[in-house]
Amino acid sequence: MSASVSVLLPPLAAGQVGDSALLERLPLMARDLLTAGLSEPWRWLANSLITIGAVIVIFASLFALLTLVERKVLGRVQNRPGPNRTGWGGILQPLADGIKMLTKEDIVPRSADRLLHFLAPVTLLALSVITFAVIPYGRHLVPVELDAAVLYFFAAGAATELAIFMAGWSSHNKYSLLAAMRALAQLISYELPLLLAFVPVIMLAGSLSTTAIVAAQGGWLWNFIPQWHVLTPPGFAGFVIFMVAALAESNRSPFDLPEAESELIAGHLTEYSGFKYALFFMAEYFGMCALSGMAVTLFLGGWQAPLPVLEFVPSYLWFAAKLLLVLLGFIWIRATFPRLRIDQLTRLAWKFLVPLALINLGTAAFWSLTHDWAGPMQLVRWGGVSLAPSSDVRRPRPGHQRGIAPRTYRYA
Amino acid sequence: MSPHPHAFLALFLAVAVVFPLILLSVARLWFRFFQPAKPSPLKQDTYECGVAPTGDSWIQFKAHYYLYAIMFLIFDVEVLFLLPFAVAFTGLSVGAWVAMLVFVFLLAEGLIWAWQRGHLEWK
Amino acid sequence: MGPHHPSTHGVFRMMVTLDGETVVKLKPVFGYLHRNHEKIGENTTYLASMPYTDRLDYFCSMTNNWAYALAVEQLAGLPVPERAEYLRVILAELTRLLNHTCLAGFLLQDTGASGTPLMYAFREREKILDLFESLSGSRMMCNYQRFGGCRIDATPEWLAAARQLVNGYNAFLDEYEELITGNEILMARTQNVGVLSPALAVNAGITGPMLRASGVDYDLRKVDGYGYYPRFEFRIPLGDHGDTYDRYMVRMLEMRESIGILRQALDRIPEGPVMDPKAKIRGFKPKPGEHYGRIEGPKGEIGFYLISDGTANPYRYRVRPPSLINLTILEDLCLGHTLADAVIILGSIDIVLGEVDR
Amino acid sequence: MLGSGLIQGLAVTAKNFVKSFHDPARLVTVEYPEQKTKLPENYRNFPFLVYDGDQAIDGLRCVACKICEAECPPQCIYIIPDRDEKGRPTKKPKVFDLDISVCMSCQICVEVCPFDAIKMDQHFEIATAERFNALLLHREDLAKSDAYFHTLHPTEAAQVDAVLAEAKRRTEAKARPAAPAAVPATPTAPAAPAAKPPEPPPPAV
Amino acid sequence: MTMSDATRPAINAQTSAPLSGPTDADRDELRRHGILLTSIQELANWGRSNSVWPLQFGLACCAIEMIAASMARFDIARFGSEVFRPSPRQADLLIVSGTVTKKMAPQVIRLWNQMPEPKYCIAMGACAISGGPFKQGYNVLKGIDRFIPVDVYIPGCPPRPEALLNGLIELQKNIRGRHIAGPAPVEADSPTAPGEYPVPAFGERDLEPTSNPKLWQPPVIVRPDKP
Amino acid sequence: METLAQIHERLAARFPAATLTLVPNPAPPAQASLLLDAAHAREIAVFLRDDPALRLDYCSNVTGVDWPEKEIVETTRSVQIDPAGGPPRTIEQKTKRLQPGCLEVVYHLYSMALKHGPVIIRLRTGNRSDQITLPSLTPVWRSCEFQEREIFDLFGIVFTDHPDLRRLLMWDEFTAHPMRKDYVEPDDYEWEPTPHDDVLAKAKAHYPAPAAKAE
Repeated sequence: MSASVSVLLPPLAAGQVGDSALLERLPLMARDLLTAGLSEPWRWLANSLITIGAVIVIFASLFALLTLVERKVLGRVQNRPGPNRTGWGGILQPLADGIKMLTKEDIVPRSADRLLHFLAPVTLLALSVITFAVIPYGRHLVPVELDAAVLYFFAAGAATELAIFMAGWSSHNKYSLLAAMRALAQLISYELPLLLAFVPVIMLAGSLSTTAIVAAQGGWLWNFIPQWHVLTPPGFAGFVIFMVAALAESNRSPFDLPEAESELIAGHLTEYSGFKYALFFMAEYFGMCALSGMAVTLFLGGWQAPLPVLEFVPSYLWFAAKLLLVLLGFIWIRATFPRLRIDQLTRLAWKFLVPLALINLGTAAFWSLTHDWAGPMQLVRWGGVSLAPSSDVRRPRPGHQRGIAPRTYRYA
Repeated sequence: MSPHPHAFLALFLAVAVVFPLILLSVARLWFRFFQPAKPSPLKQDTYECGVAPTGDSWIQFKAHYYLYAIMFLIFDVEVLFLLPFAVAFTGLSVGAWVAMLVFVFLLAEGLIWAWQRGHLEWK
Repeated sequence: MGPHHPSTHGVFRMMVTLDGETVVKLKPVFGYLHRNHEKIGENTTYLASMPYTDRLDYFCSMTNNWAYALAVEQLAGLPVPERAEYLRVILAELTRLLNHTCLAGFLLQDTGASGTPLMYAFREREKILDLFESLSGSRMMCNYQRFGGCRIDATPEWLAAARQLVNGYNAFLDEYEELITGNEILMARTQNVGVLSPALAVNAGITGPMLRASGVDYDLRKVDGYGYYPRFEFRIPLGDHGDTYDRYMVRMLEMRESIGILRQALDRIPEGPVMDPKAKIRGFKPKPGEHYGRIEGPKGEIGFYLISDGTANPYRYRVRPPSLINLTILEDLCLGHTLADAVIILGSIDIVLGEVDR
Repeated sequence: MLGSGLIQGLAVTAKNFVKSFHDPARLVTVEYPEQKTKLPENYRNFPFLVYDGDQAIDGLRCVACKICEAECPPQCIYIIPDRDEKGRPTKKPKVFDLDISVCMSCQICVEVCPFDAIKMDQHFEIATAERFNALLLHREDLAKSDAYFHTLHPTEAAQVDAVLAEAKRRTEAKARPAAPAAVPATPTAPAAPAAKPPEPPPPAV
Repeated sequence: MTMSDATRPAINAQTSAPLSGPTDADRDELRRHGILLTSIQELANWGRSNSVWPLQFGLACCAIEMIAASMARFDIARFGSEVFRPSPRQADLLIVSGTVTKKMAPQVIRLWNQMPEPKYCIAMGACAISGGPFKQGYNVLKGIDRFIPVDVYIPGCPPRPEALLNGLIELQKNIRGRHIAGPAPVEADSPTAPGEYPVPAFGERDLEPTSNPKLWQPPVIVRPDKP
Repeated sequence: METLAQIHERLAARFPAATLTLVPNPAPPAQASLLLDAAHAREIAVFLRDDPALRLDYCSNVTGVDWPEKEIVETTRSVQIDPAGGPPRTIEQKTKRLQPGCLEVVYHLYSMALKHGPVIIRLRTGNRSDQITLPSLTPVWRSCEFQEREIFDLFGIVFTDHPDLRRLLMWDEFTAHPMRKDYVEPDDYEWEPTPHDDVLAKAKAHYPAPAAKAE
C-alpha cells in the first residue's frame, strides 16, 4: 500500500518518452521543489496540504467556470448570448456573483434549528470535497491511492444525503421539508443503480482501486481502438445506467426534483441566503464534478488518451477534457428535458434501472468469462450480450403505468 | 516512510471542513465591519409564499417512508457484498460461484418481492 | 402555495392539503389581481373601456378588443366594413398563435424544462408582437379595435410581413414538436393526468381548447359564426382523453388550423375602409338595452355583457372571463394527483390572472 | 422506441446551439444599450405636445379645449387654460400636466384631439429614481417640435400637415376669396415618402 | 432628475452614456477613509451591480414584459441578471411588475422583508408606481412606494423590455454609487434604516394603515386654479 | 330553437305556480329575458337543462346587476298612425314612479349539445338590504360556482345552497360590496397631481377621518 503523496518522484515508467514524461510529472516536481527544504513528517504534511489545496482550488475554479459555461451554453441553446458584459465576454460573472453572495446578509429563520441550519452547508460541502481524494487526475496524479477507493467514493457520496436532509429539516419550512424528503427518496433510490452500474467495471478490472481501474483500460485494440470500459457492451450499458443515476444523484435536470422551483420554490434551499446558499450551490457542482470524474475514471478510460498518436498530451489534460465533455453533457441534458415526477422517478430507479443493472451484471459475467473466445465464438459472444437486455421482458418504460404513447387526434 | 493513506484522508477531511468555514467567516467579517445584519421578526419568519406562516411544518412522515428507507438499506448492503465478489471474479472456485449466484438470486428475488408488494411505489 | 409562487402564473394561491405528496384538498384563492375592471368600466365611457380590455388577458389584447367591440357593435347595431372584419380575423388568429405558443412554453416551464421551450416560444412571440406593434403601436396593449371597425389600416408591407410570419410558423411548430412533443418524459408527466370528463366539462361551463380536449365539439367560431369565420375552412381538433397532454396537443393542432385560416384571410383580404364612416369616436351613446356578445378567445369564450341606459357610460359592464370559469374544476382535476401534477394541471388550464380577477 | 423523443429533443437543442454561432435567426438577441431595434412608426409610448415654429410654449398647437382631459381613460391629464390680463381665454394651456406614472399609452387623447396638438412620443428610456416630479410632465417637458414629430411618425405627420394646410387654405380662401391659393408647403399626398428628411413647416401664423 | 429638465434633448441622448461608477467627489471622500476601503467598496459594488438576481415574481401585465426581457430577444442574462430566484432569500432585486392590489400588498411587503440586505426594488410600470390606469379602483394600491422603498421607477404601461433593461442599468449605476461605510447616500443602506417594513393589515374597507408615513410623504400639490 | 315566448308559454304551463315575466330588450339583437321567481328558480333551471328540446346544458355567464331605488320620469313615445291617413304622430307620455331597488342576477344559458342559445333568465331579490337571498343555481350548473361567489362578494347577494359561499375577490375582512352603485371608494388618494379631487372629496365626506391619519 503506497500513497502517491510520496516524497520521491515515482520512477520513470519503462518505454516512456522523455519529454512527455516530464510534462506528466511537472505538477509533482513543482510541489516537491517547494517542499524540498522540509524534513519529515513536515514535508509530508506540506505536500499533502499542497495537494489538497490544489484539488480544492482547481475544482473551485472549475465550479466558477462551470456556472458561467452553463449559463452561456443554456443561453446559446436558447438563442441568446448569455452573460457577456461582466469582464471580457462575461468571464468575470462568477466572480461578481461570488462577491455579491459573500456580502449578502445571512438570514436564519427564527424557528429554524440554528445549529443544523449552519452545519448543513458545511457538511455537504466537506463531504463533496472529500470525494475528490480518490480520483486519478493523471498518470501520477491521484491524491491518495486506496485499495477500496471506489467504495470510499460512494460512501462519502452517499453521506451527502444526510446533509441535504439536515438542510431541509432545520429550515423549518414546509417546502424545505417536502424537498428534503424527496431528495432523500431520490438519492437512496439512485444509490442502488449507481452501485450496481459499476460492478461490471470492477469485474472487468478486478480491483476496487481507481488507479488500477484506469490502468486496466490502457492499451489498444488493433493499435487504435482504446480499451475503455465504455466500449465493451456491459461497460456501455453500465455507463448509461451510471450516467442516469449520476444525474439523479447530483440533483440535475431532469431529476432536479428537490429544488423543483415550479413546485417547491427552491426546495431545501428555500431558507438559505447569502454565502450558505453559495456553499450549497458549490457543493452541488462539486458533487456533479466528482461523479463525472468517477464516470470518466470507471468507464471512459480515466486519463488515457483516445488514440496512440495523442499520447504526447499530458494525461491530466485528457482527464480534464473528458471531464468537461461529460459536464457539457449534463448541461445539454438540462437544456432539453422536462422534469420527472417523484413517483416516476423512483419507479424508474427501482423498476427499470435496478433490474437492468442486475441483468447487466450477468452480461458482464458472461463477457468477462468468455474474453478468450475467438473467431466465430466471438460472434456468439457478441450475440449473447446483445440479446441480454431482451431478457428483461417487461418492455421497460419510465412511466409505463398506463400506456404512455403518442396519440392521434380527430377533428370535428 | 510516508504515513498511512488514511492519515491523508483525515487531513483531507479536515481541510474540507475548514474550507467552507473559512469562506463563511469571511462573510461574517464583512458583516462585522461593513454591513451589520438587521435581523427582525418579519424577516426571520419562515417563507411561505408571502403569506403569514400557518401550522407547524415539522410534520410527521408517513410510515411508508421508513419502509422505503429500510428497503434501501437492505439492498445497499447486499450490493456492497457484491463488490468483493466482483473484484475476485476471475479467480473464483465453482463453489464460490454458486454461492454468489444464490446471493444475486436472493437480491433479485427481494426486489421482485418488494415489487409485488407495491413497496416500490412512491406515495 | 402562492400567491407568490413561481408557477402559479401570477398571483394565484392554492390552499393545498397534502397526504404525503398527494393532493387531498385544493382550494384556489384569488383576487390578488382584482383591479376593479368592471367598476372602472361603469364609471367611464364605452370607448375608454377599450384600453382596459387590453389588460384583462394580457396575452390576447386583440381578441379582448374584438369581443368588446363586437358586444358594443351588436348593442348599438353598428355595421363593420369588410376589410376590418378580415383584419380582425387575422389579428385574432395571430393572437391565438401567440397565446397557444406562450401556453406551451409556460406549461413546459412548469414541468421543469429549464426555459428552452419557453425561450423558443417567446422567440416566436416577439415576431408576432412586432407585427402588432407596427400595426397598433404597442406590443401588448394594442387598443386597436374601435366600434365599427379598426383604428388604423394595415399597409401592404404589414400584410406581406404577416404573410411571411405565417409561412414560417409551421417550421417553428415542427421544431417545437420535435423538441418536446415526442418527449417520453413529457408524455409520462402529462398523459392521464388531470382527466376532465366531457359531462363535467359542459356542466362546469368550460370553454375553449380545454373543452375540446375533453372531446366536446363546441367552438364559437363555428357555432356563432361571428365575424367572417364561416367564410374560412378550418377544422376543430378534439381530444379523446381530456387529460393534460390532450389539452396541450389540442392547442398545438389548433395553431396549425389557425395558420390555415390566416393564409386564407391574407389571400382574400379586400381593399376598402377599415372604419365605418358613420362611427363616432367621441360622444358615443348607444340606446338603452342590454346585450351579451361573445367570441371564441384563445382561452375560451370571452364575452361582454353590457347594459346601456342611454348615457355615455355603460350602466352595467360585465366581463365573462374564460379563465375564471375554467378554473372551477381545478380541484376536481387535481384530487388524487401529486403536487407536481397540480402545477402542470393549472398550467394546462391556461389562466391569466388579469382575467380571472379582473 | 423508448428514448427516441428524448434524442430528437437533444438534437434540436444541439442544432440551436451550433446555429447560434452563425445563423442570426438563432441568435435573436438585440444587445440593448448598444444596439436598438428600430421602433415602428406607429409605436407609441407617452404623449407629447406639438409646437410649430421654434417657440416651445408659444407655438403649441394645444388650445386647452380639455377634450383629452375628459376623454383620457385613466384621467392623467390636467389642463388649466391660460387667460390674458383681461381674463379672456387665450386658447393656450397655462398648465398642461401629464402624470406618466398613470398614463396607459392608449392614444385616445391623440384620437380625440381635433387640433392634432397631442401626439405619441417614442422615447421610453425614462427610468428614474425620483418619484414625484420626474414622473409628472409639465407643459415645458411635453412640448416637442413639429420636426421631431416628423422624425417619429413621418406618415402621420404628412397627413396632419396636409389636413392643416387644407384647413388653412380654406380659411384663407374664405377670408380673401380673390387671393391666389396658398401653395401647401408640405406634400399633400397621405403616403408621403418616409425617407424624406423632415423639414419644419412654416410657422403657423 | 432628467425628466423635469426642459432642455432635455429629444431622443436617445441620455441612453447610451457609459455606465459611470462613483463620482470623483465620492472617491475623494473615500480616499480619506483609506485606499483599502475604497477598493473594497468598489469591488463590492462592482460585484453587486453585476450580479443582480431578481425575485421570480410577477404580478400582472408587466410581468409578461419582465419575462420577455429575460427571453432571447432582450436577454437580461447579459447583465448577469437572468438568475430569477424563486425564493426571496436568494434574491437581490424585487421587480414589482404590475398592479399591486390591496389584497396582494401585504404579501409583497412580506416578501420584501424576507429578502436579505442589500436589496433593491424596481417599480415597473404605471400600476406599481401609482396604481396607474387602475388607480380609481377600490382594491388597487396607489403605488408600492407607500410601503417599501423603491430605487428605480420605470413608467410605461407596460414598459418595453428595453425600458426594463434601461431601469436595470440605472439601478446598476445606483448600486455603484453606494457606500459601504460612512454616510450612506441611500437611506435604505444606512445602519439606522429599519430591517423590515411593517405589513399592513386587512381592514374592513381598506388596508390599515393605507401607507407607511415614515417612508412616504407626498409633496403638497398646488393648483393654480383652485384655492 | 323555440323563441323565448314559446319557452315562456311552456314553462307557464309546466309550472303554473311560478311567476314568470318576460323582460323585453330594446337593443337591436333583442335578447329578451325571462324573470323567474326565486321560489321556483331551481326547478325551472333543472327543467331548462334537461328538457330534450332545449338542453340548455351550458350556463355561460352569470352576473349581478344593482338597481338602486330611484324615482324615474319615464317618457314613453308611441307612434300612432293617423287613421285619417296623415303623417304618423308621436305621442309622448310622461310618467313618474318610484322604482323599488333590487339586486338582480342574470344567467345566460346556451346549449352545447344542440348548439343554440342564448336563453337569458333573471332573478331578483326583494330589496337591496335585508331580502337579498336567492337560490343558488350551482347545483344545476357547476359553472355558476365562482360567478355566484363573485356576485356574493361584489353585490352582496346571498345564495342559498351554494357549496362554498365565501368572498372570492376581496379579502374576508372586507365588509362592503363594491359593485353596488352606492359604494364609495376608500379615501387613499393622497397624491393626485391630476384631478381626481371629486373622488377624494366624495370619499372624505363619506368616511370620517380616522384618528391615525389625522397627523
